[in-house]
Amino acid sequence: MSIDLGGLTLANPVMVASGCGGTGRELAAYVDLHELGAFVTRTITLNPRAGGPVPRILETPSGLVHAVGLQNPGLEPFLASELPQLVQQGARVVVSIAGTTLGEYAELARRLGRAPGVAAVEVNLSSPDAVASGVLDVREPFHAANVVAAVHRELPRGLPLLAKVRPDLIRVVESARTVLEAGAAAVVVGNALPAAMPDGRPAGLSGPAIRPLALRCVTEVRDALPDAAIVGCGGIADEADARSFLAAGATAVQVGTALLHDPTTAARLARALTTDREVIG
Amino acid sequence: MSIDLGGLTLANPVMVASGCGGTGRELAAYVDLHELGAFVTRTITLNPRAGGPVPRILETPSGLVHAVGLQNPGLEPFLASELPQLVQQGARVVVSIAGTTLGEYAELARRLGRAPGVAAVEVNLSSPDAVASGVLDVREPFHAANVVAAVHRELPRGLPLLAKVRPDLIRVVESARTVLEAGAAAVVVGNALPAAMPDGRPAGLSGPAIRPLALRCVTEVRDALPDAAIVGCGGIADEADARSFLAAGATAVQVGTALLHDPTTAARLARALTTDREVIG
Amino acid sequence: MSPVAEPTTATRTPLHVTGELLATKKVGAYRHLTLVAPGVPERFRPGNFVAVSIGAPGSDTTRLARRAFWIHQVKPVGGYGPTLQLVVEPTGPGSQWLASLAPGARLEVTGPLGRPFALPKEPVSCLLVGEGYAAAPLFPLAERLRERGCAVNLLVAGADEAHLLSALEARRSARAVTVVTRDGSVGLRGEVADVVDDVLGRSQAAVVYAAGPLATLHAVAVAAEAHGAWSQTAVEQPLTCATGLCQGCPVPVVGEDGVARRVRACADGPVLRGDRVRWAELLGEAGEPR
Amino acid sequence: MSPVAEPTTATRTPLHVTGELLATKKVGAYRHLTLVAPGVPERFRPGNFVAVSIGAPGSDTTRLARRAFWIHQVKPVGGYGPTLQLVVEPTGPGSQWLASLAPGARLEVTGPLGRPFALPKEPVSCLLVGEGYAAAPLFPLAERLRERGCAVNLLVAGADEAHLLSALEARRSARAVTVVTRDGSVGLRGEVADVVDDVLGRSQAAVVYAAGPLATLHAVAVAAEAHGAWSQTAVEQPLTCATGLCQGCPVPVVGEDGVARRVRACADGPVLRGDRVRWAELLGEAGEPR
Ligand SMILES: Cc1cc2nc3c(=O)[nH]c(=O)nc-3n(C[C@H](O)[C@H](O)[C@H](O)COP(=O)(O)OP(=O)(O)OC[C@H]3O[C@@H](n4cnc5c(N)ncnc54)[C@H](O)[C@@H]3O)c2cc1C
Ligand SMILES: Cc1cc2nc3c(=O)[nH]c(=O)nc-3n(C[C@H](O)[C@H](O)[C@H](O)COP(=O)(O)OP(=O)(O)OC[C@H]3O[C@@H](n4cnc5c(N)ncnc54)[C@H](O)[C@@H]3O)c2cc1C
Ligand SMILES: Cc1cc2nc3c(=O)[nH]c(=O)nc-3n(C[C@H](O)[C@H](O)[C@H](O)COP(=O)(O)O)c2cc1C
Ligand SMILES: Cc1cc2nc3c(=O)[nH]c(=O)nc-3n(C[C@H](O)[C@H](O)[C@H](O)COP(=O)(O)O)c2cc1C
Ligand code: FES
Ligand code: FES
Repeated sequence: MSIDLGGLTLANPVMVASGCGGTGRELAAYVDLHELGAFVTRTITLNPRAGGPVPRILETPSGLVHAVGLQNPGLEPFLASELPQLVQQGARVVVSIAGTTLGEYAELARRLGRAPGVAAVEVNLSSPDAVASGVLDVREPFHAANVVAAVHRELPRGLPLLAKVRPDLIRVVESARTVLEAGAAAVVVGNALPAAMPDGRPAGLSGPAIRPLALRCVTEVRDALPDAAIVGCGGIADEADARSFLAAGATAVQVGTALLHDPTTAARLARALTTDREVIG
Repeated sequence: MSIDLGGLTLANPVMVASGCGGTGRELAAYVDLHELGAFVTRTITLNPRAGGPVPRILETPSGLVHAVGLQNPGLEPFLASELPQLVQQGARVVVSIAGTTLGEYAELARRLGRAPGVAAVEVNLSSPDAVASGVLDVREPFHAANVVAAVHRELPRGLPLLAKVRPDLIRVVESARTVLEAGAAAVVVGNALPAAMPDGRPAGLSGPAIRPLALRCVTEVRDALPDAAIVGCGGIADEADARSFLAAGATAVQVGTALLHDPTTAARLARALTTDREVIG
Repeated sequence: MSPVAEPTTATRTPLHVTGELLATKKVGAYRHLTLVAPGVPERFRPGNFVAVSIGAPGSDTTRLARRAFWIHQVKPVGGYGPTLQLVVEPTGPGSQWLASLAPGARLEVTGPLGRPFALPKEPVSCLLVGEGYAAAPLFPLAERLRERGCAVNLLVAGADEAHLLSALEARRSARAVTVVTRDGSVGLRGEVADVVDDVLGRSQAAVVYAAGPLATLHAVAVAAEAHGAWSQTAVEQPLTCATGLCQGCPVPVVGEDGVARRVRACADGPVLRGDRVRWAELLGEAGEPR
Repeated sequence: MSPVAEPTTATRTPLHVTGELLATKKVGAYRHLTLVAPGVPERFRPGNFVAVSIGAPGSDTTRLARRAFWIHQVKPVGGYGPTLQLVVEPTGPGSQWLASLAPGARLEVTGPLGRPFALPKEPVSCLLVGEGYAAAPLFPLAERLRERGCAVNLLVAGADEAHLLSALEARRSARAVTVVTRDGSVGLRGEVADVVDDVLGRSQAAVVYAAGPLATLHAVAVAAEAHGAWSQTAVEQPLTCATGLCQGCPVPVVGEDGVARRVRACADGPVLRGDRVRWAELLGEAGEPR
């Protein structure tokens, strides 16, 4: 009755996407975190990041354009307070990470590998460029694979690595293949897509607007890599959306923007898909 | 008071996007075609194409996913009845073309070059793959440039060539640069993006959903190629949208999906932008 | 020679207007809407439809495709001039939204759209077959036919009583009315396909008009062929633009020239000669995405 | 030592519910909405707000960001229990939609959200400064303060009479009420910044509470500092999620530890100590996208 994601076991196929679940404290008002397949943290970097200028997020038709800039407290404060709190709530915690150098990735992996309660690490290889400025440029699949290899080397055996690649049709299959070869247990297909705010500022586009694009990418990766564990992400807002990704070959899904609009979304989807035999296995 | 698009003179910067204006007869009920900057025909191929199976078009949040499959009567019937009718209505006619071989592109160019009333030719280099199956694969900028060169060679001097490239951030600058070098007078940045219908079938995504993605591409092309004549296309539905593309560096815009929702859109935009000095020049 | 005169559409260009909902009434499973849509009723001919935008005028709308509705009647309402009557079956989100609107609501409406029913050149006997909400366009057609001296026979069908458009008003125009429901709650029990042959034989109709699901239209076209009658079938396909712009609504037909091609349901149809439609292909295509 | 007790939020978790609009009334430039939102009123403390979804529940919505509104009052309505009163200024598409709804409309509501105003530990004199719709949360605060034996002084501002929340009801709770309008149509002519120093001096307030545009809050914080008073400013930033999930609403502050950081307007605010906010940066950022 449970989902196997390349070694990561989930009670159901619904995960909170990185950067859309706050610290976990806020969401707890609307859902018991242990009801979710997994909770992916916002992307954590070694040093704190203050994030970008405002306005950081604007509405666009059926989507959001955003340039939050990976605001996060840095690894130490995360380990000291955010992680224990998530663990205490019974969340299956997947820690999303990004670094400015390969060395930083390795260090993040080393220290998270020792932290109690981390169920998996998700390497964020797909922030829309210029939004996550300063972070290592991994747009080339080759560079992405290097990062995955560096992280994989440092993680203890049995701690699965998820690689989150950009839902960009031209490169998504190559990206997925190389990161899986480099040691990723599963590939998360989906992130905000490089876009612009109405005033031309670079930003990422997420939400239901991009769903058909993300779904296509999942389809392509599934076709090319029949054995890969795939997590679909992009614009999922209701049960039918989630099912279309599962039908296209995703083993699990992540929900991001929809949570910002309705914080009960993840709970509803998790409940709808938990006792669902057809999507399991 | 008029727009110069690499030699193509327009009364205003609003064009009907390919495949969204019917034969021109239908739109005439809602707008005098000569009020528009230009009318781009659906993509014409040498031989007739029956188009794809139904459902061809489905709604998605703030967008449409479609796989019409470039249905068109072929060049002969087009020249015999559609073109004269458009010319008679006073439309500034831009004929969109696609071919299955370089030779077909050349022949299309040769024959359109002699046809009275053709104001420009738009080479469709950006149909979402698998939607325009059978058409020459021009996803590589190098191949796209070959097509443009072949068409350019055959067109009479003074008949401008617009190259329509895919608003795919990774390649759009390279695509734009190479097609301009190969003889394009202007580059149209925008087309439906490769996507999937809910059942997984390949399709193109268009409409307001993709606007922030198209806008970003226009921004990038403008930054990289300050002197290029750029036509922005993707999700434009109202005056503010059109202005954001003009502000980002587009010289003109094309309107597609919005016309399917409200056939008076092009007329309204053309009127709003016709006597507008700030966007001109 | 065809006994019907193909309508010309040249002078009847459609309009895109902001309309207003005047009244809304639940009748069985349907909502009857009365709509002010300036200029549209004046141009109406039976078999035309209107396309409605989902969402209030001026609001961003997440649903870009239009929704088509048969024009059921054109009625003058004091102080407003002629108004449109539509019959809406609330099924999906678009029609539910429309059915939930209160009087005074504003709507973007385009119409009249589509090629209407072709009328007989001579005063012949006609059979009109309508199923569910799609019977709506047949009532004004019946009146028009009667005005021309045609004998009008009506076959009205529906799943049950709630899905049956009332033939009451039509009785004035009709010589004979047959009612058939799937559950037998009113009239005969069964489908149009079960009874059309019989009804057609009795009516001696030279022309059969039909509106309803594709399978029903097909059955009517086949029966007409068997009886040597002409058929005019109103073919519904999911419409995106409804105005002929997008090519999203192909109907496989055989042209006058004998060549197989695809025409647009919205602009070249919706009313098509039953003997020209390639039904097998259409039914296969509509049932299966591929 | 701070004279105010920072509220704990631990036991007051917000709810996400489908609410119903009970009544709607135009008052000057605003719409006052009465909302049934089961469970939300019971958890309310002055300074809390609710987040509303734009679009009917269950409908796809093209507008994904939430819209925040101060809880103006909690009032029992016969048969419904406690209800929420909101004051909506119709400006953009979201607030216009909300203002146009008819009683009976259903709405997705999340609340109560945000850290409320901190209340004084002792019965001290307080000044409450509110501008435009943002004066809304000060009225229930005034009542709460009076219950605690605090002397309440009110400074209510607006562009003109239409944009002035009526101080009538508040007069019961208040010792002194000052009104200022930009056009001088009621009370003094001018801005909060012009008069706050004076009013503060006269009121001898130990704590100043303020809600309004950033520039007003800044002026109040500066005046409080000058008078040695504590200030509690209700900082509005465009909110996307309003629930603390997205980090779209950063407010630059100096923490208790003296370290500069950014907190979330929605979850760590909206009420923040005026002396902790880095106003220059906030005003620069809010005014200029970059
Ligand atoms: C010419 C014409 C006239 C019509 N007249 C009426 C009328 O008088 N009264 C009435 O209630 N309805 C009528 N319809 C159907 C109507 O246009 C809508 O399709 C229907 O109301 C469902 O729309 P929705 O938004 O509620 O559901 P949606 O969720 O948008 O549609 C539900 C599903 O049905 C599919 N669909 C949409 N339209 C059609 C169609 N025409 N045929 C087959 N599948 C479709 C969609 O692709 C979707 O998957 C007519 C359709 C056409 C083409
Ligand atoms: C804590 C809080 C309480 C509020 N209480 C009230 C209230 O009681 N009554 C009331 O009428 N309004 C209130 N607002 C403002 C309200 O949430 C909406 O921003 C406002 O109604 C405009 O939304 P709209 O959808 O109409 O316009 P939109 O078109 O969505 O917004 C117009 C523009 O304003 C910007 N914007 C949105 N919210 C803000 C903001 N808070 N500050 C600055 N710019 C913004 C948007 O980015 C957009 O560009 C409050 C806001 C906050 C943060
Ligand atoms: C406000 C916001 C912040 C985000 N921050 C992160 C992040 O820190 N790391 C990351 O990998 N993805 C981040 N994302 C991307 C989401 O995790 C998700 O992949 C993307 O938004 C597409 O899914 P959706 O359409 O369901 O939101 C963020 C998205 C949003 C809207
Ligand atoms: C139904 C439909 C058919 C289209 N057919 C063509 C076509 O034949 N040739 C082409 O170059 N683009 C075609 N397009 C793409 C549009 O011209 C336009 O580039 C794209 O839809 C993005 O703009 P929009 O969001 O304004 O529609 C088509 C788009 C739609 C929606
Ligand atoms: S629906 Fe667009 S052409 Fe018929
Ligand atoms: S608006 Fe999302 S964190 Fe404040």
